[in-house]
Amino acid sequence: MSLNYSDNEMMAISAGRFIKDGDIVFAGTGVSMLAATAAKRIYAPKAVVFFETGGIDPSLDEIPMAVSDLRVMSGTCLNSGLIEAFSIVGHRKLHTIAFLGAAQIDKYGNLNTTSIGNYFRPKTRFSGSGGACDVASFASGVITFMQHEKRRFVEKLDYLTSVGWYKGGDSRRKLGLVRGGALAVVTNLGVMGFDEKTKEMYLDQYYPGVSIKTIQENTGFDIDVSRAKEAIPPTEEELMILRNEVDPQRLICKA
Amino acid sequence: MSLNYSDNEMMAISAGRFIKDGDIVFAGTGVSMLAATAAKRIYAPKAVVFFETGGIDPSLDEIPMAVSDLRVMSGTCLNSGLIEAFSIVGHRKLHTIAFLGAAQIDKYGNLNTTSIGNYFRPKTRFSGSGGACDVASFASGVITFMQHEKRRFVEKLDYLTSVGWYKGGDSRRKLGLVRGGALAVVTNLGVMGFDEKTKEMYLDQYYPGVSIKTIQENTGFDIDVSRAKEAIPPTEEELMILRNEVDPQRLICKA
Amino acid sequence: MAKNAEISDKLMTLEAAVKKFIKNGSQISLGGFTIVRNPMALTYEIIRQGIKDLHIVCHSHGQALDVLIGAGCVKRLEIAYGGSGRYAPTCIRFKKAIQQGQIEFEDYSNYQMSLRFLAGALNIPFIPTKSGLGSDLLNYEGFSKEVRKERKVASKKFDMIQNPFTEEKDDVVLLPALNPDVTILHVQYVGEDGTIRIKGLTFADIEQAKSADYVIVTCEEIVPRSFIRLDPDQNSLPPFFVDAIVKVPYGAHPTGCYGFYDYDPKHLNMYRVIAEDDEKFKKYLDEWVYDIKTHEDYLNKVGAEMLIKLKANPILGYAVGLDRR
Amino acid sequence: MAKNAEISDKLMTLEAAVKKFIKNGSQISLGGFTIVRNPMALTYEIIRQGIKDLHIVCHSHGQALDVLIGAGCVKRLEIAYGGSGRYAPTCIRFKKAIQQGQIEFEDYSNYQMSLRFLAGALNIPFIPTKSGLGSDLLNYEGFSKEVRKERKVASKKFDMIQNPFTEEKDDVVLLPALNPDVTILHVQYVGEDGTIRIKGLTFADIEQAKSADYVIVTCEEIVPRSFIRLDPDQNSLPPFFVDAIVKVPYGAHPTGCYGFYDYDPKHLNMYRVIAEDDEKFKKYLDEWVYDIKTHEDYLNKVGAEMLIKLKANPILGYAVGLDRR
Repeated sequence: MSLNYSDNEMMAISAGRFIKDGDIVFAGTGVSMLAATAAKRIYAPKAVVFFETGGIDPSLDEIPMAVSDLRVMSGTCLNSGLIEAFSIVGHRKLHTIAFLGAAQIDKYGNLNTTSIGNYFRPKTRFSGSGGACDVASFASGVITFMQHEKRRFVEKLDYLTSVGWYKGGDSRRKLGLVRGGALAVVTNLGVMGFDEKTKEMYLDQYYPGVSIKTIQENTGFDIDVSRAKEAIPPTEEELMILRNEVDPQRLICKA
Repeated sequence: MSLNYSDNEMMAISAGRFIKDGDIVFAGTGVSMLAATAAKRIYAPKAVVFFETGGIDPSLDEIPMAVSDLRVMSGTCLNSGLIEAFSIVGHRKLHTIAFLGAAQIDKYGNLNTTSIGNYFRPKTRFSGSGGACDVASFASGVITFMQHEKRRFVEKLDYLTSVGWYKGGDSRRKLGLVRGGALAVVTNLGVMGFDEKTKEMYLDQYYPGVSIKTIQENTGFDIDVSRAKEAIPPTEEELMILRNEVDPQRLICKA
Repeated sequence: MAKNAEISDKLMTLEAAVKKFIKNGSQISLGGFTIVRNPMALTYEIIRQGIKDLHIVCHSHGQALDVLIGAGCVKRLEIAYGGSGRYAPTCIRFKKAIQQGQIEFEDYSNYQMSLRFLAGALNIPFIPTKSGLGSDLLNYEGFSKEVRKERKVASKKFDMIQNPFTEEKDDVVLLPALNPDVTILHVQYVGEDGTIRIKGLTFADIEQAKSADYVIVTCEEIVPRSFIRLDPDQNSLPPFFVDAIVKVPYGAHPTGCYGFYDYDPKHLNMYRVIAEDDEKFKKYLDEWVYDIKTHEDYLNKVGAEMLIKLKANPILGYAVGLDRR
Repeated sequence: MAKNAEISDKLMTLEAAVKKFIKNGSQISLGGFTIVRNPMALTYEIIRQGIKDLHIVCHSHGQALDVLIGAGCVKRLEIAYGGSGRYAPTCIRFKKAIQQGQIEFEDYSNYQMSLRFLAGALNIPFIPTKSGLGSDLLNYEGFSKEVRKERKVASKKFDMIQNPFTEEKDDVVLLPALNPDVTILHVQYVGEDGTIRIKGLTFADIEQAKSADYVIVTCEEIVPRSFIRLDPDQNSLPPFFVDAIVKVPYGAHPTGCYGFYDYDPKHLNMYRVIAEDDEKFKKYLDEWVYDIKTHEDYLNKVGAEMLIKLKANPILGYAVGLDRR
């Protein structure tokens, strides 16, 4: 049987599968919020979803449209603030996984959410770091959501907002960032991992119906595809939970 | 008509008279708590009494026996914590007056609440700084309560816990403490001020029935008495409020 | 004591509060976050009074910031994030202003900005962090040397030192404290004694308020002293940090206010489209800001039907089932 | 979900909690302040288990600290204030131990210690302050060079640097972060979901909990999830910072617990006298610690009459009219 599902649904499910019970999951807006909530409802009931604004473990009966959404303050175990939230992300006692989005990514998983072109007079200005730089500095691992396009998977970022594996190898640790780094990149075409030693991006999973060649063509740098396997599509149950429980208003699932 | 009153009552009244409307008053235990509460009830109804533990403007229907007393948490405008409290003491926007006590004081109003004798193996160990050092660093002015004895008013402190005018003149400012300093010393014999220029202690008021000579004999350094005047004793109304409203259980007044 | 007697010297109109505390060139910190508890009524009044050359310092801001930039009130900006969640992942007028070189800007992260407010609140000149090591946040200074000499601007974006408590290499970033001229907040409750109570997330509002020279607060309700002092564990700020209080129900619209009303999806969607077009944006300002005489006019313009739709469920804190597309 | 299922792995006895998390030589931070919310039941259990060589880090502590020192559990101490308010302006066993050279000690101030916990909680290696400039707190290091090499001891008491954001002379003190092995707290409420709610003043409990490797919490009540999640603005710590939970009603006696019971003036006065005499103190420990088999025994020893006298007025939070002489 073949099921219909949207890109966002496949991405949310792919990312959600990385979450383990007990993980503290940092969620942003959009598909990242979908993935975090899905992870808790499907794979890791003991995971805790929280937001940089200070909302910890909200009931999320409706999906928030911003990290400051009133829905992020409802049924939580604690309503705090930004400083509290970021000190949680970096807490050595906690295993924190962060979901981020970005405009550009390089092969070491470094992210740009600031601007394209000259920094001082950019061609396109984006929102800026928000909490992304902080989370990339402190979390135990970062999973990034990307539209898989050549102009987004680039050899060199126009601006490095959030550090992934920096220049590869142990360069991140040498900066003084004692843990964390890019765990995976989840796109509309597949899932990328990072080599344990070189910290270079490789193709881990391609979605059903997507060819490896398509992924290579949409990546702006050479990417190792030797370890690629086909991704497991969402199950009926996963989709049902996603649509009926996580995003009953279909605000993000539909895209 | 002559009224009977205790040393603590005279001290509380003398100190309370320094408080102006709008002042934020930092209170400790004992006579300092009595003075702070009296100030608010008698002289400066718009003054705010608060405690280093984080209790701000409690109703103080009963007098607290410690700065952590449950009575410090009741009817407040805010129950916070230590960091909040000390950031209030030093807030540039606020005029904060602190009441402190000490075991030793020198002529520049520096205080010792740590120990007598060798620091590492003291003859007598006291409680330590608590918040005194912080408050002496940050408040707009400090009023210190002392038993007036030669061994307490000393040429050189055994340990300088809390900075007053440091070495006199502008030495306090040069340390990097941008405001504050010793405002007055209130003892069981009288009230001392500090010379505007040299910052040396002088006798400002002697209590009715106390001779200037007695004060000189009980002070371990030469003290300027040229500006001394007799203190105004507590009025009947002041005593009534102190006894009936501030300390109805007579826990501190009696001493 | 007569009702509100304790705060009679602080209670004032929007007009008076802005006139008294906000000048051309003031450094202003905005309360709230993206689409929640933005001090919109105050923002509109700042625009109406034609205040210019503001230096805005904020973490993640959406609606209030974007309207201020669009109305030409902002000269200088220190910011972590300019966006309105799903309604405008990047704020439109903010984006345009930077792309067209119309404002001086300096990028920080959310934690960095929050810590800078904390340092200001604690009255310390800087605060350490490890956030941003290796990032371009620490490679590019947005402000020029000339700007760095102006009042309320830090002498440098950050400093980096070796941790003096270890002999191993350990770089630590020092961030300069922020002490804005004025912090403007919209909150749920102010007590008759002047105590502030924010419900739901506080973001960095408390640090922002304590770091500022002056604080203007608009609120949904002024509540009895007996109420606000019954459970002081819940309160957010003591009275003495607040300099002006204005009661403005729905004062955060079109952003939300936990326990009172949701953000207005229709307005935010409309704004995103309009903000793209200079002419349409000008008309929007006329319609929603300049031509509004009183806050009652504003509420009538939003309309009773929408206000009721936005009304929050008092227990859950948001408008259940609101159409948010 | 079955009652307490969410915290079943954290719920344990006093005995198990101490056994699991506290070792000889552990660095322990004590919750509460002088005579309020001291984790006394945990303190007694530490003594009963014969734990030695503790390194205590605290701001202002009274009863729990003094009993631990008196029982010979403490080797090393970083402290701002050792006292029990009017009941013992300087704690007796603390005073004796220092005068007799029995413990290694290092003096800080309350703000300094609180900031050190905050730095630990924020995961930064140090935090700046101006407190203490010119004082002997910055002239005397209490710990020897040898002690400075041991685990959990800062490499130096403090550092002093020039503020890098100004060219004028501006000395700033840097205080080293604290990250104790274990923080022990007594609180009013723990939710069935593990959420912690402290009522009244929080002192530095929250920073202390977040700075520690492990946190043991004793509480007056375990309350339904539905209750603790209804108004999360009031909560103090999320579940994931807490490693062990023990329900111990009156677990802070003879210190007070806001909303539940007052401090016990009779006991505190009795203690001050007894603590002066080594023999009497030994007998006190036998009677109130070693010979106590269960917490119920302890409560019976305090006596129903006293427990009722100490009971707090639920609105005012303390025992109105209690004889506190």
